Amino acid sequence: MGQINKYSSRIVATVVSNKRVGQYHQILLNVGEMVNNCKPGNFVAIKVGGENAKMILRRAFAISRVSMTGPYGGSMELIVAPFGQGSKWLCSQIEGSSIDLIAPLGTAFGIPTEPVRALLVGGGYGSAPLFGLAEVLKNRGCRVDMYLGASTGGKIYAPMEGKRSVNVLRIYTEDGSMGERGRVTEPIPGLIADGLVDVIYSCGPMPMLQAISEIVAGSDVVHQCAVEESMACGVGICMTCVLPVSDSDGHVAMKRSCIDGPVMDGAHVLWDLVGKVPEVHP
Amino acid sequence: MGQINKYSSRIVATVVSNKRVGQYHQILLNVGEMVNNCKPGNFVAIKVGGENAKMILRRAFAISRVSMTGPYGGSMELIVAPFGQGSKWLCSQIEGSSIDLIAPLGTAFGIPTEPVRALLVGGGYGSAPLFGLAEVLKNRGCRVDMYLGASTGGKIYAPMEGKRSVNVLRIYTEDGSMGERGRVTEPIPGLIADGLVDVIYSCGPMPMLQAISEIVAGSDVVHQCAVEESMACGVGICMTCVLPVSDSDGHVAMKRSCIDGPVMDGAHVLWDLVGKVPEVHP
Amino acid sequence: MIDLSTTLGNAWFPSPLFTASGCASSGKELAQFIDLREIGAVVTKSVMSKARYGRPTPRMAETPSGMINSIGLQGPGIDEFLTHDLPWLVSQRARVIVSIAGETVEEYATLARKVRSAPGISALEVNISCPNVENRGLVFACDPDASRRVIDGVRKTLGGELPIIAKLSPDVTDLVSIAKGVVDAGADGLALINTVLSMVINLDTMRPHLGGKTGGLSGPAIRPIAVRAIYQVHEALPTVPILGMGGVASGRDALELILAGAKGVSVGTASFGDPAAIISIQNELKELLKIRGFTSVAQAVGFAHRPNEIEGA
Amino acid sequence: MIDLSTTLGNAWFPSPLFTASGCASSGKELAQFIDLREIGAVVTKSVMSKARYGRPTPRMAETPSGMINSIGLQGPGIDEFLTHDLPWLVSQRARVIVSIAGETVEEYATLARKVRSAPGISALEVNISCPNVENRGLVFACDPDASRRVIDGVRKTLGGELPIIAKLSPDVTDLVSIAKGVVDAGADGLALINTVLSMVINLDTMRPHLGGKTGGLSGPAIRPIAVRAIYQVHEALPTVPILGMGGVASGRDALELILAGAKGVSVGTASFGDPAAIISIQNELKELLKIRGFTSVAQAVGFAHRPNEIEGA
Ligand SMILES: Cc1cc2nc3c(=O)[nH]c(=O)nc-3n(C[C@H](O)[C@H](O)[C@H](O)COP(=O)(O)OP(=O)(O)OC[C@H]3O[C@@H](n4cnc5c(N)ncnc54)[C@H](O)[C@@H]3O)c2cc1C
Ligand SMILES: Cc1cc2nc3c(=O)[nH]c(=O)nc-3n(C[C@H](O)[C@H](O)[C@H](O)COP(=O)(O)OP(=O)(O)OC[C@H]3O[C@@H](n4cnc5c(N)ncnc54)[C@H](O)[C@@H]3O)c2cc1C
Ligand SMILES: Cc1cc2nc3c(=O)[nH]c(=O)nc-3n(C[C@H](O)[C@H](O)[C@H](O)COP(=O)(O)O)c2cc1C
Ligand SMILES: Cc1cc2nc3c(=O)[nH]c(=O)nc-3n(C[C@H](O)[C@H](O)[C@H](O)COP(=O)(O)O)c2cc1C
Ligand code: FES
Ligand code: FES
Repeated sequence: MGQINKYSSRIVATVVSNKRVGQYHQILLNVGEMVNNCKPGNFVAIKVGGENAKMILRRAFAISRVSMTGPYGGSMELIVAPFGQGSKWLCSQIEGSSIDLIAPLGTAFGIPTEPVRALLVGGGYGSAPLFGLAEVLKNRGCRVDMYLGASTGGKIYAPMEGKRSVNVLRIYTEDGSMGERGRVTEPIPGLIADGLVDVIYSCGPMPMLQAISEIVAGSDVVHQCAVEESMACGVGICMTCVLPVSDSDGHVAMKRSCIDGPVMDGAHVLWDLVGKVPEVHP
Repeated sequence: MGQINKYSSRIVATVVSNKRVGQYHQILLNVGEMVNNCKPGNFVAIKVGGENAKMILRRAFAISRVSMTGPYGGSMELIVAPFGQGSKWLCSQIEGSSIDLIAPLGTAFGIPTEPVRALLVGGGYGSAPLFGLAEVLKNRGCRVDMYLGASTGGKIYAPMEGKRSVNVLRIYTEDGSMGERGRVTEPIPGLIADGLVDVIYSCGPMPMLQAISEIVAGSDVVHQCAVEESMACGVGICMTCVLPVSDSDGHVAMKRSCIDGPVMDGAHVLWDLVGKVPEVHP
Repeated sequence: MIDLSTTLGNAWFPSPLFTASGCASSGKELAQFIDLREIGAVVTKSVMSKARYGRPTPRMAETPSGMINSIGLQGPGIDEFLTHDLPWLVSQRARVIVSIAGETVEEYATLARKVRSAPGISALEVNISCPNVENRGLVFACDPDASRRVIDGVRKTLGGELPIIAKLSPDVTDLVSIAKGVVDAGADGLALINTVLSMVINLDTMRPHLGGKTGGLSGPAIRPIAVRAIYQVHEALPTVPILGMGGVASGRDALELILAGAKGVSVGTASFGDPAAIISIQNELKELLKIRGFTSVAQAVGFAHRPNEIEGA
Repeated sequence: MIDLSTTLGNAWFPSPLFTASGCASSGKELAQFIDLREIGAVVTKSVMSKARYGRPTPRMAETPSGMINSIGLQGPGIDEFLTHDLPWLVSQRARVIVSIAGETVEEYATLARKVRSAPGISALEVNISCPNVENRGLVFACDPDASRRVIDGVRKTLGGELPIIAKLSPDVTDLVSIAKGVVDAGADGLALINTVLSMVINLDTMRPHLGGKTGGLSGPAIRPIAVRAIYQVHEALPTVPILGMGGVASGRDALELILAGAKGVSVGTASFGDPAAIISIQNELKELLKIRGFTSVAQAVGFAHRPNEIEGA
């Protein structure tokens, strides 16, 4: 029918496996045919809490990877931080549990038509969708570097098998407990100055995305970031998830991060206005 | 401390087994020492729906039987009809699940000091506490007859092992699908007229309890009934579960069926005023 | 066969289930999940004269069996709405109830004038739960006099064709008198209830969680308030059609509102949990009506007000 | 060490956690589950001049994350209460806030006179969410003038010792003006909020489920309404102590009400789900205050109103 949510559908998936990886849970779901429509950057909206739950809203999770083959048919991987009541419930679901989900939702990372030098920057569980993306980019002949950051080592998500598609993987932790001590954004200005990067793909906390946008500003580097705003519906009907975004002629609009995002052009997001209302007229 | 709820405590019990019996679930809980304080007629208040539940009130269930010995230590049996969301949740709890409960609550059936001829009348799952009661009465040398009724055979709860303590067990169903066709109350006037019964113990739907009270009225037969009013707290603090009861000098009080019941003297309950407010002054 | 059709004033709908204003955006977003022709009507997000950014984020917080929101009527403005959103809905052959909102009595009248000439609209919902800039920001729906003046202005501008449904706020001492006032002023029906003014404090920042500080509570948590409001108003004004809403998430809930007196039921927050909720609710409602021996929705409207049959007679 | 003590007017309490009126009966029933001396105070069920049967059953229905009740102030009457219930609480060394309710301004004053001479009371809660028989059954708390007159009468009869806490209903258009009115009339503090007027229809009988038809909604469902009410009133009257309540079921919830402006927090419906809830809530609150670097409850009261520190400064 319409274009919005074009390939989305609601299904009941089965938990194939649920493993703890550092401070996260790696959850594999059997979703069947749906995987054919999932692209890196898309997300899934999951009903949490079971039948009698007092939680009424779905929770959004980035689709970390999908696989069409494998012993279970089409499967989808999520990386979930047990944070509040919804994510804790999801992390407690054992093999064989049924999960009500809607996917794929939202925009996907844009894939360049020519081989480029891509830098993938992930913060915390934000690295999840970057491994699937790395694979696609690698197949297009891109050079793929990945920099991951977190406050501490347990919050770095970097699975062994994911590293295959990456040329260089560097890890930064604020407490120095894994990789180098410092913020993942610190080396980026140098890379840009040295002309070593054409496109940055980022996913992680909003301040990280903003910092990258500021670093990139004025350069030729394209910055595609996956934003994370609080979402009530995930399908574009509630208007809770908006961000101020400017279009080419400088007009500012409050865009829904669930359907006009989560992947957005970092240069268009008005980061200083996030959580505020533009003073100009709409 | 006080006398009210004297032996009650809150514990987390484990489901030892959960079997379907006709239209009911027979649920065995490991409750430890608590069984020493449980008497026939007492009930248990169970938290339903799990951690994130939108249900905020406990559900009351008659304690069907307790056992101090057995492979699990102290255990308590419940007979649960999967009716609405709370009872369905309880019936779906598998072996090993944890159940948050408060017990024992409420009054117990009065046990005569001398051997009497007792008639136990149960409607639907109301038969549950009668088997434990039958055992106690039998041990006191009473003659114990049990009449069970329900709309249909699947709603009769009458376990094999329970029959051991009973002299005569008769079953009545309205559709004639089990035992005799008719209502369980129909034979009672005859028994009373023939002088075959000293005490009636009853548990079941309120109209059944009322009918028995009316049959007994004017005779010497004592009628102890376990009432079932909608309860919010089960411990006497909310005043939702009240029934109009008259004391010896005819004074009417709205008594709480959770602490002044569930077992009450049928002759004192003003059945016609249930669901109404007495016109006399309190 | 259950006849699900219903009317609100002179507007006819094949089903009593409607989207709720602000909970279906402009309709397009839902079309992937449901066939818009299958439901009673799409009630559009309240539209104002001019485009608006709305309130700052965060705009929502989940609460026990509910949520609070402060969207602040973000929208494209009436002209854009009439040139783009409405024609799309009409092209889909969806029935449409347009919801309007204003900051002055004058703005409502202007909106009504623009809507009057637009084709394909079944009814006009007038959301008066907005701050009145001419009266210290006091919400119109909380002020009997301002409520009446808004509806009066809309009625006069609109002429006599399109039914006007006045959407009221439950945050008032005397809902019935507000309802009577707007009906006297020309409303053909009432929409009950809008969200309940609420707040959540964020325990990390220790400040109000929403950018707009307060927000409106919706979802199953408020259903008992909605049922009471509908029951009270239907009792006082039995001939005025009510579009009921507030926490409807199942056929059972829809039936509860209908028994209380609603001729139509809007599904809002439940669509956030399941974009096809309205269709399941419609199917469940049909089943529940059948089990109870009703052959039409109309028979069930306000049933809870009828005296019980004499027992044992 | 966290200093949990708090004050309401000139009354001091070792903890900010109180039972809620009508949710702890006369206190005896809870004593098996909690040590009554460990909590701030027992707030007794609202007592009237004469014994009352209350409303017909059913008196309650569970709702999503809440319940509705219509008990109708069943109770023994003030004389019986003062001779039996109160002395028992005093003998247990529990602190006691006595809640009174009346049908006329005169009845409230009579109750105040009787309470005045009773020993062992920390404060008087005046529940004005009762129908005023002298004014078409309009609830006192919904009528600014009647609210003021009740408190004025109580204040004059009681003299100046015992703090008066006026308990308000959220079912009003302008809560702040009601609050100001009762404070002007002599209330030393405010209790916010009483239950929200609601209804549930029984889908089997298809009639209102409660014997009293409407009932009051309580429990977590209404917490966002309570937080808003407390925040609004504290903002308007920052020096007036508030006893907050409405849906508190955890330490997190208690802290939310405190940050909004409550100096004390009553636990009502949560005690039905767990008779020892108030003790767990007290322990959790202590922990949450500690994690946030507070050394006393007093520091947290109304914190949500303070301006954010300038970022990055
Ligand atoms: C597009 C998108 C992708 C996401 N991907 C992931 C992922 O891959 N892995 C993962 O662990 N989490 C992810 N999140 C966050 C996730 O949706 C939940 O917000 C988070 O798990 C907390 O929910 P909760 O129920 O545990 O917490 P609660 O505190 O119970 O949440 C209450 C409400 O607040 C919202 N909320 C709380 N924290 C956040 C946040 N940081 N961002 C947005 N909303 C929030 C919740 O969605 C929920 O509606 C993503 C969010 C978005 C919007
Ligand atoms: C003293 C006592 C003993 C009981 N013993 C048993 C027993 O042994 N086995 C059994 O299956 N059930 C028993 N019940 C009924 C049980 O407590 C539940 O009410 C019933 O299981 C329905 O709850 P629900 O959550 O499934 O239904 P829901 O419809 O979700 O219940 C909603 C609310 O209504 C109340 N309610 C609904 N039906 C009844 C009813 N018939 N009586 C009282 N309250 C009701 C519930 O307690 C609950 O608060 C007993 C009730 C009482 C008061
Ligand atoms: C996110 C959101 C936005 C809303 N926007 C509007 C609106 O623009 N106009 C309006 O009249 N009501 C609006 N409402 C109120 C709903 O239409 C409805 O009255 C209310 O949410 C109760 O129904 P529910 O519990 O089914 O959501 C909004 C509600 C929500 C949750
Ligand atoms: C069963 C019940 C009885 C109540 N009785 C009274 C009462 O007698 N007097 C009163 O002021 N409030 C009464 N209330 C209101 C509570 O004191 C409290 O204000 C309200 O329930 C909100 O708090 P909660 O959500 O923690 O229950 C009663 C509430 C319930 C649930
Ligand atoms: S989450 Fe509802 S519009 Fe984006
Ligand atoms: S159930 Fe609360 S007093 Fe009996």
